[in-house]
Amino acid sequence: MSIAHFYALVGVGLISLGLYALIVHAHLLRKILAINVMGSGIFLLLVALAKRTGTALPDPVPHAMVITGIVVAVSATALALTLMLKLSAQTGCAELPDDEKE
Amino acid sequence: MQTFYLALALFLLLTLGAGMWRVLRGPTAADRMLAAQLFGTTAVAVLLLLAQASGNAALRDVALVFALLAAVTAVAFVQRAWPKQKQEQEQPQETERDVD
Amino acid sequence: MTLIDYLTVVLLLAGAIFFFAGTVGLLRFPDVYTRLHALTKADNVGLGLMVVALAIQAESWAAVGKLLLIWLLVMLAGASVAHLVARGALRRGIRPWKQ
Amino acid sequence: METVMVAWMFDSLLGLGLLWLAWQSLACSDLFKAIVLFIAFGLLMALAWVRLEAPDVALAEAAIGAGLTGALLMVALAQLQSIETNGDAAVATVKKGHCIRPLQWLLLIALSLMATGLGYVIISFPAHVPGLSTAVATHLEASGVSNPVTAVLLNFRGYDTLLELVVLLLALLGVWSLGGTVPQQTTTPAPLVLEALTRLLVPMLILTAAYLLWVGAHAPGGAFQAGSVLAAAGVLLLLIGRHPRAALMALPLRLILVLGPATFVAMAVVTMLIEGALLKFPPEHAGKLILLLETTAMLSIGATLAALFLGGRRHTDKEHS
Repeated sequence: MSIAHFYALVGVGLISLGLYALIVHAHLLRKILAINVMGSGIFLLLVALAKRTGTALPDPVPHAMVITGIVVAVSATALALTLMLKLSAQTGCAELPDDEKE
Repeated sequence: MQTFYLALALFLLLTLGAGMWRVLRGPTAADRMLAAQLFGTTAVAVLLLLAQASGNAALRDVALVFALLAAVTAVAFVQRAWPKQKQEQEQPQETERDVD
Repeated sequence: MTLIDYLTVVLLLAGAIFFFAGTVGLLRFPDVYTRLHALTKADNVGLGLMVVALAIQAESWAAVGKLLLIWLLVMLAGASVAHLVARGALRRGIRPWKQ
Repeated sequence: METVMVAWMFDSLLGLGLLWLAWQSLACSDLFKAIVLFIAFGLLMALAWVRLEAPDVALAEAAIGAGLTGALLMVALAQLQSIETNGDAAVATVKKGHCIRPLQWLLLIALSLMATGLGYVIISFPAHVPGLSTAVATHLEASGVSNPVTAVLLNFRGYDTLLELVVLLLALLGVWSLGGTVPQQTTTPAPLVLEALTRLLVPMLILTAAYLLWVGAHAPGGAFQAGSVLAAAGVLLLLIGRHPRAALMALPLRLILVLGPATFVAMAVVTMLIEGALLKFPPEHAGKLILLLETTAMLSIGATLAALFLGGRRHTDKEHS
């Protein structure tokens, strides 16, 4: 196993953790954190696999994609946080309503 | 020399892990924030060591950006996110427990 | 290893000891104010020693300047944050620890 | 080889630390603790990028993870708590942190199957694949810059970057269209030390942004990193209560916001008419054109991110304008 494979596996771990927390947690702030962890996992996977060029220089194309991805992720987080605040200002709590029990 | 730099970076990473205990334990928000501040400085040191070990001078720019932005999160905490009323009631008890 | 290398090793190890002391202080001191003291002082000296150690290895004067700039910025941020946290804690009625 | 072994120890500690921090951040009960752990997670991610020889990505992560994400989450949590304490207590009695119990085991099984499958695929990947690195390397001469990542971002896949700028703008439009969420609590007047710190840091941040933009042509750096650093300067000013005047918020801000995408679109149209292909720069002018595009993109990215931090326009702003 090379370093690239190791970090790629860590990326898979982060994706699974994030996905699990995203589904299980009811609080929206926690869901936003979970999506961010998932995103980081995907970025880690992309950049780790880009390292397998066999030369000193990794593949620059995934790097470019991840850089824009990081900036887009933070703006999406800002939008999600605003949505969460709007929802909690109107309903009084930052969790999605439980349709089953109502 | 390269091994030495890396070993030192590893050591700093270990102290960072030990400091994580303070984030988990607290007790106040300020304590957690202080630990995060220490992580920032440690990360700067690790980056400088890695820059020296790999001979990649660009990593010093990463350390520079870290050093510049080290204060931003802490300022956000002090100015906005530090709870005002709740802490005042809890905190004296917390200190007294520590004194005992 | 040249003399400069030995000097670097000594300075780096001294810096690492200060980092270690900072972490121990963060974990062991009783309240926010004492932890501030441990963290900022030890941390800035630790990073300072490491910066000096790496500066004598640096390839150009520009690199030395950049290293010193990083150190100054970290010290500036550390000192300001320490002051702000201590001030905020006092205003929120957190009493300093007394033996 | 000792070096390899120490490097492996470093990498495994870093990887396990990342997983542990993510887990703790998502599982712990206190939301503030979760945010601090997430900030620490961002710091370790920057170290991971460095280990993977992606200094460009590390720069972006350092600027965003250390500055913007932390500040955004902190302020959002503060506003959330002020809503919860001020709001109707009867409405807020929905049980905290309830989980979907019956399906949890099924979910756990499904996710571990997914993780195993992905892991198996990754292990079976060949250890050496050139990818697109050789293609980029052979055309690097014609791109006008010598940093391959910048070449990919601004030249080879310029249309991607154009659309990314539009996405940023759309996120801001979304935030604005939601309007003011909470009457933001008035920031306490900044202490003297904070004032002095900001006065020292903001010029340094602007200078660093310019440096990163310039150095991006031949070394790690570029518009996205520089824009994030610029946004951090804006965030710092907003945090100490220096809100821009309403006159600046109206037209000038909007002009800066669209400057980057507009320049990109104009460039795309011109290259389409002259060269016959979208964003195909003539090699002799490519360097200058990329610098122009990057400068406008940096300004727009910085302004957009700072505006995102400011959030929806508050009611008072609407009344005045």
